Amino acid sequence: MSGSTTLVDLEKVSVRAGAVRILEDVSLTVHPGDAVGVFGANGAGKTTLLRLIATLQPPAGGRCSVFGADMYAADRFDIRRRIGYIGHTPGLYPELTLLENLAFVADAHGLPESEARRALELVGLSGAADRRTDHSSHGMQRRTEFARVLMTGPDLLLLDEPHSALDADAVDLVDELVHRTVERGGAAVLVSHDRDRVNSLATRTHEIKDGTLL
Amino acid sequence: MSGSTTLVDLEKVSVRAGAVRILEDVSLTVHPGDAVGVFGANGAGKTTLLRLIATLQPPAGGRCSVFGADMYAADRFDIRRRIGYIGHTPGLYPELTLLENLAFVADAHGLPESEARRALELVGLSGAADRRTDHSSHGMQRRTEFARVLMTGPDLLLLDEPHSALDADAVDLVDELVHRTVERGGAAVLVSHDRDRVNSLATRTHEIKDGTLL
Amino acid sequence: MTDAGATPGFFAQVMTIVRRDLLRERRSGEVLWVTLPFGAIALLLVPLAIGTDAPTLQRIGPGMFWVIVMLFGVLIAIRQTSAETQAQRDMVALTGLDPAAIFVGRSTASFLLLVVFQTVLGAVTIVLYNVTPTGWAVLPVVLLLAASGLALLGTLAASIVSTGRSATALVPLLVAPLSVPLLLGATQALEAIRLGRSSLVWVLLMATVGLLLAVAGILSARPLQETA
Amino acid sequence: MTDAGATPGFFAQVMTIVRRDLLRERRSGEVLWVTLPFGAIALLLVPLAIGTDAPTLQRIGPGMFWVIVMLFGVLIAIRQTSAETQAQRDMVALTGLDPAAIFVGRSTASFLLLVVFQTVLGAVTIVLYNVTPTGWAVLPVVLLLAASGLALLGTLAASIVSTGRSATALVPLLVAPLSVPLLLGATQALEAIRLGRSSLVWVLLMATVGLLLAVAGILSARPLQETA
Amino acid sequence: MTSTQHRTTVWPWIVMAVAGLHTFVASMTVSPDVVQGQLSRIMYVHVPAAWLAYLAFGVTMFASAMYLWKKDFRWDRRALASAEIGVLFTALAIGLGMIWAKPTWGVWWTWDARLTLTSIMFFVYLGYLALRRTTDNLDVRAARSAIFGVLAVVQVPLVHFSVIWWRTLHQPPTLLNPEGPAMDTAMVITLLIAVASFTVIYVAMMFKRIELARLEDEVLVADQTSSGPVAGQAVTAPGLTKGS
Ligand code: HEM
Ligand SMILES: Nc1ncnc2c1ncn2[C@@H]1O[C@H](COP(=O)(O)OP(=O)(O)OP(=O)(O)O)[C@@H](O)[C@H]1O
Ligand SMILES: Nc1ncnc2c1ncn2[C@@H]1O[C@H](COP(=O)(O)OP(=O)(O)OP(=O)(O)O)[C@@H](O)[C@H]1O
Ligand SMILES: [Mg+2]
Ligand SMILES: [Mg+2]
Repeated sequence: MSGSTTLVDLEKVSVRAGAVRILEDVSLTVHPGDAVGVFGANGAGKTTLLRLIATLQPPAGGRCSVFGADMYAADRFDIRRRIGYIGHTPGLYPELTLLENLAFVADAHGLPESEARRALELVGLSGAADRRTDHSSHGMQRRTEFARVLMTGPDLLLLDEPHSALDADAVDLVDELVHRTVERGGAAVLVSHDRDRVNSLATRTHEIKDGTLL
Repeated sequence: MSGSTTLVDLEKVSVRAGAVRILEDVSLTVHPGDAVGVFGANGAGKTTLLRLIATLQPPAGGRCSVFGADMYAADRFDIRRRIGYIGHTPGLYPELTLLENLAFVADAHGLPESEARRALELVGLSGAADRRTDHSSHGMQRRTEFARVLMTGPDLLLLDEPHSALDADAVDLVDELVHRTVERGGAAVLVSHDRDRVNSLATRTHEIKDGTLL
Repeated sequence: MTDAGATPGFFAQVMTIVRRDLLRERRSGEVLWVTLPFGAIALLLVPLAIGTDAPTLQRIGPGMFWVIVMLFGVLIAIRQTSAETQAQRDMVALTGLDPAAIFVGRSTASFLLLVVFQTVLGAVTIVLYNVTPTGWAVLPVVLLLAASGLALLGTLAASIVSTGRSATALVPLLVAPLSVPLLLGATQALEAIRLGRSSLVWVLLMATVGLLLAVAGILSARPLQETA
Repeated sequence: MTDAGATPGFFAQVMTIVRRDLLRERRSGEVLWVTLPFGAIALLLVPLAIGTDAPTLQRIGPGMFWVIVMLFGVLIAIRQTSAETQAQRDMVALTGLDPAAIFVGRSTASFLLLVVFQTVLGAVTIVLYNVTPTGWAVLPVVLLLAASGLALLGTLAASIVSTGRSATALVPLLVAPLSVPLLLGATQALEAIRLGRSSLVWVLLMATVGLLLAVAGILSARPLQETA
Repeated sequence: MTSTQHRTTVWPWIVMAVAGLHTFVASMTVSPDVVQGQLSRIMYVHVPAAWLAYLAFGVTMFASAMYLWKKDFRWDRRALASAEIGVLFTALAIGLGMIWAKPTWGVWWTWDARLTLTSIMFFVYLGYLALRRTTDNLDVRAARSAIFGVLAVVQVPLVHFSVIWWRTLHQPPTLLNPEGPAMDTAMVITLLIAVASFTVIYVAMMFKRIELARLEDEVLVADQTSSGPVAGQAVTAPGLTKGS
């Protein structure tokens, strides 16, 4: 881990689409060991907040830094390697197999293919490693995303409705992933509509309402 | 409602992808007033079962009928109008607004555009009716799908993980939809990983395991 | 809510699809802003590549026009299918629209877009290649027949392909042989006019091909959907 | 699992992208089974459309070849971007690959595909148009320069417009002007050889354009990603 | 909007009027060309318009490069202003060329490398302007258009040398000929006067356009910092009771 003591530091950040305000004056600090839950109604801006932290959504104003570096000034690709983000929809190539999708990410991280296989095993997909992604069920694709994040071992975990689409066995993956990350001195931000599950996981929770974080 | 007393009648139906057996010897009868819950692990074949009933997935063998008509011999487009299916991913056109997407379906069902507006109001999206679909959040798109099904008032409801992506206010939509349909003499099949929610809704439940329905 | 509305008639269903396609085009501007400029640029590049000898250009001008119209016309006609997701296909299927109405609606929308495409490219050809259009009576007929033939062909190809997933490969192989009679009909009809001969047989050829495609499309629409 | 592996060097990152693109192409077969046949069909249609007069065909053959290579080459080079989903873009961004390496990798993969494309279409041209290729020493150089220029151009244009969905519309407008020098260089170099003159200046023109595009692409990769 | 009162500058309008008049007087007083007669007077607008378009696009390239280097929005606005004026001048050159072509070549338009490439140049910079419209995000807009603004400039040498590379109808270089100007001295001087006046007009227009661009950017920023609607408020709890 880096020497800095804050992993995420947002200060009065706003996100807009033209005149429409999506997020307004959002401030959030995440320290190592934190597991932050974020709740909010549909369309409140939860996904936007996660993508902002993941350096995927440029802010309209305010100061934001991840791992102590200004995330929109620095060479982002260095800090991006340390972020583990799982969005609403799986970002996999449908024509490749599950293993090939993971192997690409492993390759980009300088990891051998064996790591990709091992990660698939961890999420219970060894048997389907060579199945094309578009021949795999929704839950299998979600599991593959978890395998990707397990494989790269990020310091900052950003999970968007992580429990959805996972079966009873697989929901434990979420806890597993969060615990691992937090134990190694990382942190997690979890967005969810499932308050019970997240409350039991999170060290603190926030609510998004009217574009601001409460 | 049609005079027939079974809405869905599957008899030893199997579904395959090449040599891979996805479903095997599945039999299922759904009567008016039934709300059937279906559980199963990731990749078990739940979505495949729903798409089979929705006449979207051709069977490899067995007999299947919906509304008393063989669903793969007859002119399916007549029975399809009476089916309300919500899949994993929203089937909306991203470049159209939410209202335009609904208006297309209304048009196809011979309903006026005002019905589309009213349906959007029912799911709490009046304020976002003119927002482009790709500028709407995941949950807003899911809600729009519920609006579509509310609008067309189907006799057979097929819901694939209906609770996911909906916020605390909107999950009631699922109950509402199921109750409405069942009250008018229709039926519902619900696939979910959320056993508690479905158990409270369903009149009976099944489990899919190793390609067969238990 | 209300009980389902009355099932719309065939024509109303066709119009539903036409409206949808034109609205989507208006929002995405794909034909207008991508295919059309690309086609025009193609016409511009040809003289740069093959040299600038005016008589040659005049000679090949109409031919180039037709080649570009055929190639890009197919792209226009198959545009919807290639980008469609499974979820969108499911949604359309469950609207219960008659597959034949969908076929006719899609073809009609493509036809309208192709007419715009042809008109603009035609103007570009006339200016760039110094072609003097002849046969003012027959020319519009030929253009409309070409547009409708291409629209039908593209829609048919797309609907055959959309059933089997990996079969996109088939589109060119399917379209090429079938577009040859259209191309021949169009070029030969205009050539005949230029030489003062009767173009009737060529116009009839195009009309026949169009008719065959329409019949094939309408008759195959349901069976194709059955296997979807 | 393990702590993250060591960050791969620039070249390793480039190879990661090249492998991914070629694997995706192998699985989807888009270039091989759709673009290539379409290009070949275009070459086939031209003689049908403009009439089969051997000297004319021979005269316009090389030019047609270049036009088709340019048009379809652009389609090949932008193929990845147009179909990419937001989720896939996010995933690639978070791999932390250097945007410049991504640019080089994509261009390289497109270059390899374009070389195949050119080779096949070249053979078709020779057969169909009865063209005798001359300048065996320079020809491969010209072909390789054209392929690399087009690959760079398409990749760059795609990355300039990539974020906005409706902006794909602009790709042809961005690509057309910059492809003119390539087209000019390619045709004029071969013309010079045919006339027994030196083609050096044209080859140099192409090389310069390619170099400029490479520099522009590499330098702009990060700023473009920063603002994504 | 900001509270400061914006005083619009007036002098560019005056300069434009004077320079325009200057061109007109000069081109009308010179004796007509021996071959082309009175028609040759079109040249004193056609040619400066074309050259100033070159200059404008050159400035766009320079300003774009400067933006990429300094990340200063003033350079972005300069690039935009120059490109827009360049498009205007290109249109002028094409329009006058067409008017000139009808009596001399007998057609409004014909296939000719310079004509084709000039119109491609026109569309390319229209594309530049269109590219700027694809986003409201100032940084994104500036970065993208700057990269394109640098690359698009290859059009200029292409148009200029097209008459040499493709030997076609259009006049080969007469004034900028490597072997010295092949033109009557009086005509050369008149042409230079016209070019000078056009340059003055260009500079004046630049001032006006940059001023306008600054205001536009301020409006955009104001719009993006004003309290517009909150996205999430469009979504409410489902109104189920109102249904059935
Ligand atoms: C419609 C079409 C025309 C267009 C688009 C056009 C475009 C241009 C352009 C871009 C230039 C600047 C070239 C350079 O110096 O690099 C130019 C220069 C010139 N044009 Fe045209 N032109 C057109 C028609 C004509 C006609 C009909 C004539 C006269 C018969 C003409 C005569 C000239 C002359 C004399 C120059 C100056 C050449 C020199 O000194 O370099 N143009 N034109
Ligand atoms: N073409 C194919 N080849 C091989 N297997 C396939 C093919 N198509 C589907 N399958 C398999 O069929 C199975 C059933 O998929 P389905 O989407 O119905 O699962 P599911 O029960 O809905 O799972 P989930 O809970 O993840 O949504 C999956 O294991 C999938 O990999
Ligand atoms: N271009 C845009 N124009 C207008 N509104 C937009 C635009 N882009 C996004 N929005 C709005 O921003 C809001 C935030 O979206 P976001 O996806 O972050 O919501 P969310 O909290 O994740 O919701 P969900 O629970 O449904 O996933 C939504 O209301 C969306 O409609
Ligand atoms: Mg969300
Ligand atoms: Mg499923």
